[in-house]
Amino acid sequence: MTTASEPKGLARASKVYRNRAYRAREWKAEGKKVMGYFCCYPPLELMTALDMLPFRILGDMDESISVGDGYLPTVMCIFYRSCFDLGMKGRYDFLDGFIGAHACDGAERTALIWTHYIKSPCNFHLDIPHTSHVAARDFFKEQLIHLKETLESFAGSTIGEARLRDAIALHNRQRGLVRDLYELRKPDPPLLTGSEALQVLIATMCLPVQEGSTLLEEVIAEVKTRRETPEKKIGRLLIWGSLIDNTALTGLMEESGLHIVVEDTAIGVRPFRHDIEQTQDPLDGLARHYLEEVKCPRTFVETGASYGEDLENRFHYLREFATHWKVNGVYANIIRNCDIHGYEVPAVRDYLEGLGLPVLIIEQDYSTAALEPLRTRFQAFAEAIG
Amino acid sequence: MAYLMGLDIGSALSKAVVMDQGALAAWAVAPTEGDFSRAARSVAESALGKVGTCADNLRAIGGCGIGASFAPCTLVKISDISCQARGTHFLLPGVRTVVEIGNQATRVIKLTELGKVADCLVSDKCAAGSGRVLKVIADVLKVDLDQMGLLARGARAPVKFTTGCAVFLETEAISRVAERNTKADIVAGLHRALAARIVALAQRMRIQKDYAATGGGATDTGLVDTLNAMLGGDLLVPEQPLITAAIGAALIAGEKAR
Amino acid sequence: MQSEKKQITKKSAKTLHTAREAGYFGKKMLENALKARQEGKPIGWSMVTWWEGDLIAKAMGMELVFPENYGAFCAAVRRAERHLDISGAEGFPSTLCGYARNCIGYAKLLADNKHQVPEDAPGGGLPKPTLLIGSGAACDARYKWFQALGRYMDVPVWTMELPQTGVREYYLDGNRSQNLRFIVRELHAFIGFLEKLLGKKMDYDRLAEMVAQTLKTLRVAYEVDLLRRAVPSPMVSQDFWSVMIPHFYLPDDPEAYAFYQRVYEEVKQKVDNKVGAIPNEKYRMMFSELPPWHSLGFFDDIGRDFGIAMVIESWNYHAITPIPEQELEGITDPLELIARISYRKFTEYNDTAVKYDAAPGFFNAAYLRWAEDYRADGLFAHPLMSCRPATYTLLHTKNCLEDRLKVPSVVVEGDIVDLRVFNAEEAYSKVEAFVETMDHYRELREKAAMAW
Amino acid sequence: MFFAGLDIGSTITKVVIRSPEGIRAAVIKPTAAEHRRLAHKVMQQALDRAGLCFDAVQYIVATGYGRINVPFADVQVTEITCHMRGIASLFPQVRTIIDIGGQDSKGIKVKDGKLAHFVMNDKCAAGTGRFLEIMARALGVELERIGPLSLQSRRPAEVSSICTVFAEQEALLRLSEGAGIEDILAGIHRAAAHRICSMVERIHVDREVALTGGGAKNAGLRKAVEDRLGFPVCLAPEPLLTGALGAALIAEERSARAGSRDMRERQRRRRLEAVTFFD
Repeated sequence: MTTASEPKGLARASKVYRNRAYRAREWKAEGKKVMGYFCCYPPLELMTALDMLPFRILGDMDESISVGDGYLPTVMCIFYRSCFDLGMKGRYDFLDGFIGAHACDGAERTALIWTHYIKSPCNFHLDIPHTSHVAARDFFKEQLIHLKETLESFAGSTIGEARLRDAIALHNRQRGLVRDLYELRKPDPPLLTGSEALQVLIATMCLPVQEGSTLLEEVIAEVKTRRETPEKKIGRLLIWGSLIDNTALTGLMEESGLHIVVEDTAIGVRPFRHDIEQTQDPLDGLARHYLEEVKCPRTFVETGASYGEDLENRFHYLREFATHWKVNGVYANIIRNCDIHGYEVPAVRDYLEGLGLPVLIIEQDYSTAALEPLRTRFQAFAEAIG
Repeated sequence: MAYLMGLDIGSALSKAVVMDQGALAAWAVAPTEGDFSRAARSVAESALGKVGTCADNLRAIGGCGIGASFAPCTLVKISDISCQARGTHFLLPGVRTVVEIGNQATRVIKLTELGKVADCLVSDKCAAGSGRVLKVIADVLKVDLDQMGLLARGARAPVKFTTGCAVFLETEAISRVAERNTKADIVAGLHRALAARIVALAQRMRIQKDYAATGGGATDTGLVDTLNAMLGGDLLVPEQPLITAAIGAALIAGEKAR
Repeated sequence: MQSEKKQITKKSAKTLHTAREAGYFGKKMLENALKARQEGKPIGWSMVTWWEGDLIAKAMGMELVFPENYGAFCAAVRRAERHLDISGAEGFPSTLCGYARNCIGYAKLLADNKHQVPEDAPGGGLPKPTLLIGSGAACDARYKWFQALGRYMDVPVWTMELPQTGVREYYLDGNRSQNLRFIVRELHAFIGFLEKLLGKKMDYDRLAEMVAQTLKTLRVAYEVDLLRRAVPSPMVSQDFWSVMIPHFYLPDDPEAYAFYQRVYEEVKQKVDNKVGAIPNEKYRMMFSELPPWHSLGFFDDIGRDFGIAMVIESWNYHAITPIPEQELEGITDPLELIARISYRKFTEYNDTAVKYDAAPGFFNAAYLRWAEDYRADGLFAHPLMSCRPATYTLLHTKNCLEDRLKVPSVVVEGDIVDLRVFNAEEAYSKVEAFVETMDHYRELREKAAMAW
Repeated sequence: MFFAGLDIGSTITKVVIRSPEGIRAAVIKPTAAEHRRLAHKVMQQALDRAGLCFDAVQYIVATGYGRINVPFADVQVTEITCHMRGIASLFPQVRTIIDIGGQDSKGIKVKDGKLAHFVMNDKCAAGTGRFLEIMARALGVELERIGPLSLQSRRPAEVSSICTVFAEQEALLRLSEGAGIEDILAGIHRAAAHRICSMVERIHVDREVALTGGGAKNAGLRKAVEDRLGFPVCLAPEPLLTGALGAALIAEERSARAGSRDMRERQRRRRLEAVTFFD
């Protein structure tokens, strides 16, 4: 448990951010289980309900990919290549279980290959349908039941309905706190920087849910009361696209005169935007939330009668973000070889430019060594906004 | 008396060897300078000259390298990869992985205990990661390739290069000089950048020890040391790292002629 | 950079007479589509759905064209470049699927031409569709790309669902039947969607006939695969890549069935008389996954020069291994049958994956089974710059073959539309060296007392 | 009132000093490694040429990849914005700018005098001035001559390699195969133009198009680009200066925005001296 010496608020967030595994290792030392998972689709509630620590598997933009190249081809998503590379290098050796997910091709194939070379006592591969048809949701629920049973047999105990409801409540509370955190980014200048927010969000993905929520409360209190607030900048960015898990990239944008006020990414609002509805059978709520409310272009949205209608169906929520967070520019972040977002680029650009928002599109190589050349692009974008 | 000859006519260097009863009798290396045919003739003649014989006494000629087919003689064209493998095996039988750092590309070849090719990868998309970048920087710093290793030993804070492109490396090196970085730090930085790329290529195969470095890049002791460190030791370099492919060409041509 | 312009054969001279006739089916598909256009029949652009969607759409009177196939075609006739440039200009990343970028570029031209097929369109072009049938199976591009076409045509997209659970999960209690139920429910939804779109009812008897015909065609196609296990190999990949078209795209077409019976006869003949596809078969290689369409002659060259026979290839193009009788017992509903056929495609090698501890079952395990069945000496792995799904698992397959069966792989990069990536000279010298590698691993297999 | 723009490019440094009436002086100097530290010297030359003392300059904008190396500049602005402004002032009708610099090439879209979209290549030398420099050196032709020479070609030679180093080898090979130097050069210019245009096309090439940067001075490259686009391009009287000009124009605006006390403060602190690198 967190000791007295343990820093609080932003300081703790940054400590966890910098050493993501340390709390998980402590947890493991306490004799409890740590479950690694891909993307935002495996329901954390199922793990929390069994007193397991769900641990988000991420890559490392500072670490050049080496060992992993013997197993995954270089043409595939660099983020998942990096995740796998770290796995092969033993950086995730503390995991008791691995939960892969068919979030996208990259996640799916990496997960299937991961379990072959990186052995964990407990493995599950979560298939996720591509539509949100009724049959798809039922199928997804069935998959969740298989996951639940796999976890239960590994834990040697079962998830009673009450425990599951409690877990859902705990995670909903955390989702609410994250939304509160985002509220603090609405003023101009925002009360906390994009890099600070990123550290907090990643920290919550490496901590047990209650500790994560405590951290969020600390941060919110701290930020509301701290004297020195971030300086005013020209740009108020919405980031859309592939995830960003390193402050070197957000820092570069901020140095270039751009505030980051909201992120529609798999580390940004996507996992936190909606609470899970407490349904008769809790699994219905889980299934609906993870299949339909976690918005990622990986899930097909039924086509509208016209292109305009289609765009509205797919991206209307971006308009809300833009207005509520007073966005004046959008950075479309594409990690090279991220097909899911790559195919979306022209459409999302059409939609956002239709709202009068300038869009900067960059395909980047998920490597801090390759960031410097992007500086001029961000600066020019800031100049274009200002 | 029947000699074997091997020719390796590369984009930067041409090499010729003469083998006598399975032993290396003579060898010659000369810059290609864009004229494959002329370069092939001159290295062939000087190698023959050294053993004091002429082309008529050759039982077979094996050729490899991008310019081999321009050679003014009839030869058995053999794949560069097989030649590199066989030649290295001839000089260093214990080697299981050859890293050939050539002017155009870097090759990683896994060998069987008989010196046959077990697996192979080539960096062929662009010159980044090829030996070429060494020459580029050597020219900028006005030092000889074979002095680079010595130079790098004096490095205190090796420069971090932000580009892999062989061309931009040159400009970056130039501005590093202007920024008062020492030649030593620049060269050491280059060695690291290049070695990292080569190791990354090698990592795409599950390579086995012993390792060997050949080709022009292997004449740079600084690069070799850095590579050796990154590979965790056991990196050997043949006494004549430039002529391994030519030796292989001669040996294989001999077998085929039998 | 290459100095010598080594003479590399571009087009493959196929070894089967029947293979030379197969082109007819490709033409037939395009012509039918254009005819349908004139007759005002509904046209569908369809992804390969491994028979999940095609039969149903056709039974509803829809004519189908396959943009993936069109991509390969445009590349082969060197007409893809323009389409790729347009797709880039439209803002689609150049790292996306080459087939997709070709189709997107073409769709833009079609839209600019008021949805009339442009005069100069390669191969007569693809007429504007009534419906786009995407698929979630195997790769994301195959529904994202059709969704992206919304910029150029107001045409509805239907995304076929095909579960893709892991090998371990496949064997979990009840999962298999749940997957099948899901597929069947989706097929019902698809039919409902089509009936609304086309304003007509599904003729289930017709559908049932088409499914029956499909099962027959796939069966012969599979039996041809069985014959190919013979040594020397009676036919090679160069043949397969032509004869596959009918079973892959038109299995419900009686002509396709008749064609395969002829293929079977011809191959059987050669097996009975021990006639090899290539005169001096010394090495037997497998190929994964999508071939360099524009230079298939390369495989003739290495056959001639090194005695390499390409004995089996491209898992995704093959007919399914027959569904065990007991699984079909008492099943008459054509949708139940379709579900089993398509699901079979993605699960048929799960048992192999278990046997060799070599998941995933799709794109991977098949090659381990084949290595044994076809006595393969090596795998020709063909990573593609712009087709990730056919590339993701290649290194893994390479490792599995090496570790489990002592079968080596040669890796030669290429692409499905950018013809310049596949460097025939480089490939040739890699294969030349690989011959040594195959010898070496043969010795290893002998030492390990393996069957071949 | 005078305003200055310094454009420290990878290979060439340019300075423009202007007053509201127009350009007062301009200097173009190679950015030798040393000179990157010596922006103040080039600035001094420009001042001498303009017959001005340093304090007479109200506001200074630095741009180009060496913009950080101008300690006496009031502000740094990217070359993307500066080129845009420079061209917009010369050719209001231009919608697309293709800038071919020594180290990188860019495509810039202008919309109502503002920066709309841009793309740039700075990862790989293909399609940059460096590419042509190296080819010229390899073929032993002065850089100034390769353009005109290439225009004499009847059968442009095939140069397929993208990598500059490989293309160099390929060019030499064509030479040894007996291809004419003008044909090889034509092939090289065509390859460069293809590379540049296919990048710029990603942001849609709308007319009018202006060509700037060192590459714009090369008649052969200009022709190759126009062939690829299918229409003629606008060319500034001195394509090298558009960035510095834009910077000077921005300097004028910024000084108008800044309060006069603030301006005096700036000028007081300003020193015309070399950059010192700290490590």
